[in-house]
Amino acid sequence: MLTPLEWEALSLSLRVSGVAVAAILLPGLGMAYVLARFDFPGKTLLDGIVHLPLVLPPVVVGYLLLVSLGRQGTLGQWLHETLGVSLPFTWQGAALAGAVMAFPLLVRAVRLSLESVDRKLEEAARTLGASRWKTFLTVTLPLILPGILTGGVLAFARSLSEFGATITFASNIPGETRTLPLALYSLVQTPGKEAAAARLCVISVIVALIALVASEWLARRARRRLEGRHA
Amino acid sequence: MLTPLEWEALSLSLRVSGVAVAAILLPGLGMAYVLARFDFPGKTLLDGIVHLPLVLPPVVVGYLLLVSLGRQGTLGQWLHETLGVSLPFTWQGAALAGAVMAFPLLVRAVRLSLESVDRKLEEAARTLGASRWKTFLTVTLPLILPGILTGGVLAFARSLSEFGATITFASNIPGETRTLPLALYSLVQTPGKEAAAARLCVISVIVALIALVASEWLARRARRRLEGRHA
Amino acid sequence: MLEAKVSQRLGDFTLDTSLAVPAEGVTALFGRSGSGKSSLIRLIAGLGVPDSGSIRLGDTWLVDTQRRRWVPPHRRQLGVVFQEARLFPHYSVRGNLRYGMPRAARADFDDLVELLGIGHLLSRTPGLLSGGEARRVAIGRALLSRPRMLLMDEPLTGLDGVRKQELLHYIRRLARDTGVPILFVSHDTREIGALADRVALIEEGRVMASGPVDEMFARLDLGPRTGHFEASSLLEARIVAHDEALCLTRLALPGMPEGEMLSVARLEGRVGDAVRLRLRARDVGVTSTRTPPMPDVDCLPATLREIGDETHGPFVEVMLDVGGQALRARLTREAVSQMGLHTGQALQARLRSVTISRHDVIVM
Amino acid sequence: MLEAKVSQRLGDFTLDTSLAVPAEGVTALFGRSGSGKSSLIRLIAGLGVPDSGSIRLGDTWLVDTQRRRWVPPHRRQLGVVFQEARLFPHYSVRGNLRYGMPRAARADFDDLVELLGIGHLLSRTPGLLSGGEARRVAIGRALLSRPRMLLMDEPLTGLDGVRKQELLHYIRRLARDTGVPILFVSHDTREIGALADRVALIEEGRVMASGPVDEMFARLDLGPRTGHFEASSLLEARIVAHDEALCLTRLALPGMPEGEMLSVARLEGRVGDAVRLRLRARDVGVTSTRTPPMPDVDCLPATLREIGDETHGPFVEVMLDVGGQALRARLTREAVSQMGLHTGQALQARLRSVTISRHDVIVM
Amino acid sequence: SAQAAERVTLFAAASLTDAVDALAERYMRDHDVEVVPVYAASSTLARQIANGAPAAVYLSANERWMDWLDAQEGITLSHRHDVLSNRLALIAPRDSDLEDFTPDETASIAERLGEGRLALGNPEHVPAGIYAKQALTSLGQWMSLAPRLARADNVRSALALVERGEAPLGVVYASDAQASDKVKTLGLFPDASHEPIIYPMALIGDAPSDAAKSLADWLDGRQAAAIFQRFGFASVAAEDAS
Ligand SMILES: Nc1ncnc2c1ncn2[C@@H]1O[C@H](COP(=O)(O)OP(=O)(O)OP(=O)(O)O)[C@@H](O)[C@H]1O
Ligand SMILES: Nc1ncnc2c1ncn2[C@@H]1O[C@H](COP(=O)(O)OP(=O)(O)OP(=O)(O)O)[C@@H](O)[C@H]1O
Ligand SMILES: [Mg+2]
Ligand SMILES: [Mg+2]
Repeated sequence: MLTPLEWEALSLSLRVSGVAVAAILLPGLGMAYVLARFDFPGKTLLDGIVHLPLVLPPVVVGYLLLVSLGRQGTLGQWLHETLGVSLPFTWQGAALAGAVMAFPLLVRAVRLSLESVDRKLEEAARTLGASRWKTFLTVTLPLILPGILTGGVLAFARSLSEFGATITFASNIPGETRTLPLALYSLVQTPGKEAAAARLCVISVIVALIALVASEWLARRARRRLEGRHA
Repeated sequence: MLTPLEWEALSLSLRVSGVAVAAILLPGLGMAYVLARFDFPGKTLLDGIVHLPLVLPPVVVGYLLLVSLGRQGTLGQWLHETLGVSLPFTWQGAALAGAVMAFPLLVRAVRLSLESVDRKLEEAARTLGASRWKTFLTVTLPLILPGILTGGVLAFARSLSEFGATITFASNIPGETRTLPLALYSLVQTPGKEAAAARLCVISVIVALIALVASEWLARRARRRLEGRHA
Repeated sequence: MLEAKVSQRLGDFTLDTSLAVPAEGVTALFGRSGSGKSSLIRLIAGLGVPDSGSIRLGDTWLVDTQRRRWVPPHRRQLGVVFQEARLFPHYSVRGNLRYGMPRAARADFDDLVELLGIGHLLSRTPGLLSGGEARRVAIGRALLSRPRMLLMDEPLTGLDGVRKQELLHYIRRLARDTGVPILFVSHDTREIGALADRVALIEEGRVMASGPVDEMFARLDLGPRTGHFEASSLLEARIVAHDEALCLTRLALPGMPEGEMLSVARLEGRVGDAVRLRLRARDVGVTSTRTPPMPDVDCLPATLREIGDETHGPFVEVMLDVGGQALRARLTREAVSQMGLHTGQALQARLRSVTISRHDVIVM
Repeated sequence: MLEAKVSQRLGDFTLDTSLAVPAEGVTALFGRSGSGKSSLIRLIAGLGVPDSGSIRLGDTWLVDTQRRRWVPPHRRQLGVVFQEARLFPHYSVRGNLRYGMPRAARADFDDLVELLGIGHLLSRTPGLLSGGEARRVAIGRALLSRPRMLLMDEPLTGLDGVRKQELLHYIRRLARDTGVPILFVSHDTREIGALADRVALIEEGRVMASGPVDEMFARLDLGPRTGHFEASSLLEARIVAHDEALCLTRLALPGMPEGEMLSVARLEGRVGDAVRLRLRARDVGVTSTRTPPMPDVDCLPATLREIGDETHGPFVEVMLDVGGQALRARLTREAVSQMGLHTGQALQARLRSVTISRHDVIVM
Repeated sequence: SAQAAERVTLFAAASLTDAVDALAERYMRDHDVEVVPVYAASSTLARQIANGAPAAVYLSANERWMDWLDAQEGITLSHRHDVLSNRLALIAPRDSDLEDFTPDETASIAERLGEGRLALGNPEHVPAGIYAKQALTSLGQWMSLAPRLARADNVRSALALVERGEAPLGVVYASDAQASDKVKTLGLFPDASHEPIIYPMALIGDAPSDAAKSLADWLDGRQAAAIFQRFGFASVAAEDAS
């Protein structure tokens, strides 16, 4: 059904987006927790930095990534020299671009959920002998599951559709960084390839829909447990 | 401080993003309400359509807009003939592109908030003589304010940074559709214009930060009222 | 007059009952935890739709599943005090109180606020109210919405004794003066005794029995349900004299010979006022003859109507007739057999004034 | 032994008090709505930090603002039953009960579940429990966490009479058998009478008075607050016989002549066991002579030790000496003057078995 | 023997996509080499190469970015030379009523534009746009057209605007015009009206691989020229040779 090229782009996209979402899940949770629960000087700044990728055109974000993590960037040099890691022009780099672009969406959704968690339940857990950490894992986390799912789906969709930052930072290398949107771009650049482009469009949409339906299903399950008349 | 070009791009961006967010606020609320509160056949499909702009690369979204709302598109023809409205190449078109891209973010945040609203409070309002509509306005709406603010900020930031769909659908017309990201993109693509690009970057970031801080402040005020030990 | 005949499945639980609440006075809905009280209140309030059945309030059909009628909750004009406070967190206490308040109720605002003792909380946000404070605001909010009928789900829990008494008093007066019928859920036989005219006993989703509160309390078969130890009777009486020096009020019971009186702690009412008296069965004894007068024991001539289960337990409950009213007494089984009690026997009911608390007497 | 000496500002409200809870038994925290009971419990549980002061539990300093010590709540091993149920909505009832349950408490699980009557709810989600059901689960959850001390904020509201009695009984047994001290908030003097050994009276953020429950109830100066009505005395006695046929247990009081006995409903203990009896002052009368025996009235020879305030109110409390133990009786002022009572007088204390509930007797 | 094959990564301007795809396919048929074409805007590619992208050959759509790359520290270019040339075409939707004409000083584009806009690459940075601006300026039409442009972020987008009928006219490369069957070319701009449209190529790195060198050589050859021609380009090398 799928041509080898489509298949390559699809599997790469899934890998890239999956890794991107997986990689930001924990930091995103942590960041949301910090922003939702603590007050400290510089919080607004931190909040601003988190939102940065959302505010700038993706190409600019990609450019900033390239400048800082590329061979000429200090961070990139350091990474290359100490860890032997080079991110630009690799699928890991594409995942990074997707992760950076998706991060604020994840953080925002989780934070919104966190802010509506009933702190009284956390207090109850503490008096039952649960440490802060256990309370987070056993009470807070299950309660914000809908937020995590929403954030996760937004992040996945965003990173699945990520184009500007990816092509700028990770380039458009077949089999390595040519994800669905980049393949789509190449087709759109070629007159007469509209049908092939439309196919890729449909593939993207189907993948995203599957992720969406799965997350809805999970969220519904989580919510059904929480619903009811009494807290 | 700002060059006339920067000023033009900034004020246009503010107008475009402001209009975009204002335009989707009510439909976004309505859509979130429908998705959060009702179950009906085709709900998943509707949900998918709402997420579409998030899933597709912006350029594709812009192209689809062009195809449907352009001069040859059926919808575009109809608009042009009956209302005399032509969206491509106008700032309204840019606002539409921003609105379309921002819509899923707004809907998602509002929906997440709606799903954590305590239905028992709505019930209490109903028994106090409030119609469904009054209940929504006086109870539900204030309770989801944090979600609306979060969604609004995400939508504003997203539409402030919108590039691909805008340039494809509305083109890059100075004073009409050349928003900050478009101006920024041109500079980034020109050798030696890095400094000017950096200035625009900073302007974008500052605008977004101001919106962010304002929304945080409002959300904090709203939340402070809601916080406490007893429901 | 509210008439509900509804059935609804809720998970494993089935509510399937009929309930009639008269158009006047206070009806208590009494039943064990999980018996379906709140679920029934929800149906009446319109917060759920019965699987089948109908609810009628006066001439209005609130629900009728057969005729597919359903009046939405906001048009039912029922004031509901929920089991939890359910205050709006985004309004101040004042805002909560005013939420459903029609213009006509404005005049009551200040009085009610004072009665509830929430004047100093008006501009506070409900989030940080204490449990009892929140409950008082919730009661105030429902009362100020000027409902056609009040549904109160354990409204007085969490209130301290003094405030509870004041509120009991207020709610009674409200029911009497404004004619708003009240359906209220309570576990507390004392509360019911003090407030209710009628009791409906609900068990496993069905109203098992209902009737005037004194009859219901008197029914020995309901004993274990109505709270054995606190089992009591309600008697009508009249103030015949105040003894200011001794701080006592003398009450006469209808149908009693002249001079037969009960003494209770000084009441507020005037001579001639009717009062309602709650007498705990365990505080009422019997002797077969009028024993030599004892200084703080009042005797009332009585006829033995009925003897409760004589075969089990240490105590036996007997039902006496004092001038036509039912009075419940509790004796040891030992005493019953020693005295050779039998129905129809003429007895003396004995009662000590000190066992009647101020809260057991309501001046009507 | 818990000792708290804390102050904390909460908006307009200031909590500034000291409270001592003995290492054994049940202490009731009694006070009007908004007096700071829940706030104090929060501080003890570690859910807030006092502005200044210290809290010590046994040898452990839970808080000491001067020495900057603060033990986080989960290390305090205090079981808290909150005023609201606070069940975890994402766990089943079983999951809630097990949440804080150590391995050692597993054996208690089934018994407690049965006692609470929540066996059929175990796999339910808490969201749809009835008010009373939720509360019972919350109580079970706290009890199963095997705390060093229990803090219960109005735990029994919303429970019906029967269940409430059972739970009162259980909590008392728990306090006695396991030695876990209990601090519990209640508005209900009956509940306190049945359960508490000591009472602390809190008013506007300060503990005004505290002491043994009978003393506190008897203190006339606290009358309006404690509900004078429940004043009672505690007596030591011994089981001398069981009457299986009549379902009675006969008790003898030390220092009483042979044959003087009190009858109470059949107890669990064996002949010879010591028991503690709570006798409400209002249930004890006196006569000057041993009147002809009445079938269900027990008489005890007594000496009048002290007569309370004779100048106010309808009732007078008198203190009797029964074989060396103090017994409170309440009479009308009328009776006191008619009988010409004076201290040192030999009297008969009179008491009806039916007024002693099962919960008033504890087999030691 | 694909896995044994040497890889040559060819960074090519996005506007060359179809042509280079065809070239690579052809080249791989005859050579035991795997050509990996990477397409993006010339500017993006240049920046990436400067930052260490694994490019062996860079085929740019304009000279400015090649110059820029040459000036970067740590980047060595070799074998730099011009490979292709192109022309600017004035296009209209295929069903347009406009007659063919050669855009020059006399033939006013603005008149033929009517109410619509002229689609072209953004003259600030898109090479095709830059050439178009030069051409229009030298023909004395720029001033009247400047407010009526629809600037796209690349040539293909400009092409799409004309294809969709959004713009009645557009200026794109002749190669683009030829590739699309939804537009017709009204006329080509005179060669003299703008700088020559040149696609320079260079090998990247201090020690370019033999495979890269031979690919570069092949691109200059006749076989490649034929293919380029098919896509509307003119091969500079082939012209020189002839
Ligand atoms: N964080 C706070 N900010 C402002 N006021 C507070 C805060 N916490 C408690 N209060 C007030 O302090 C008083 C004591 O509250 P608390 O909850 O301790 O009362 P309580 O004795 O438990 O009353 P109740 O029996 O009604 O539950 C109340 O008037 C309450 O409104
Ligand atoms: N939606 C539901 N799904 C399943 N079970 C339900 C639902 N609603 C109520 N129940 C069950 O029905 C029974 C009756 O509930 P209800 O709240 O009416 O009890 P109640 O009489 O008010 O008790 P309480 O005095 O404890 O408040 C309870 O056992 C409850 O768990
Ligand atoms: Mg209930
Ligand atoms: Mg409290």
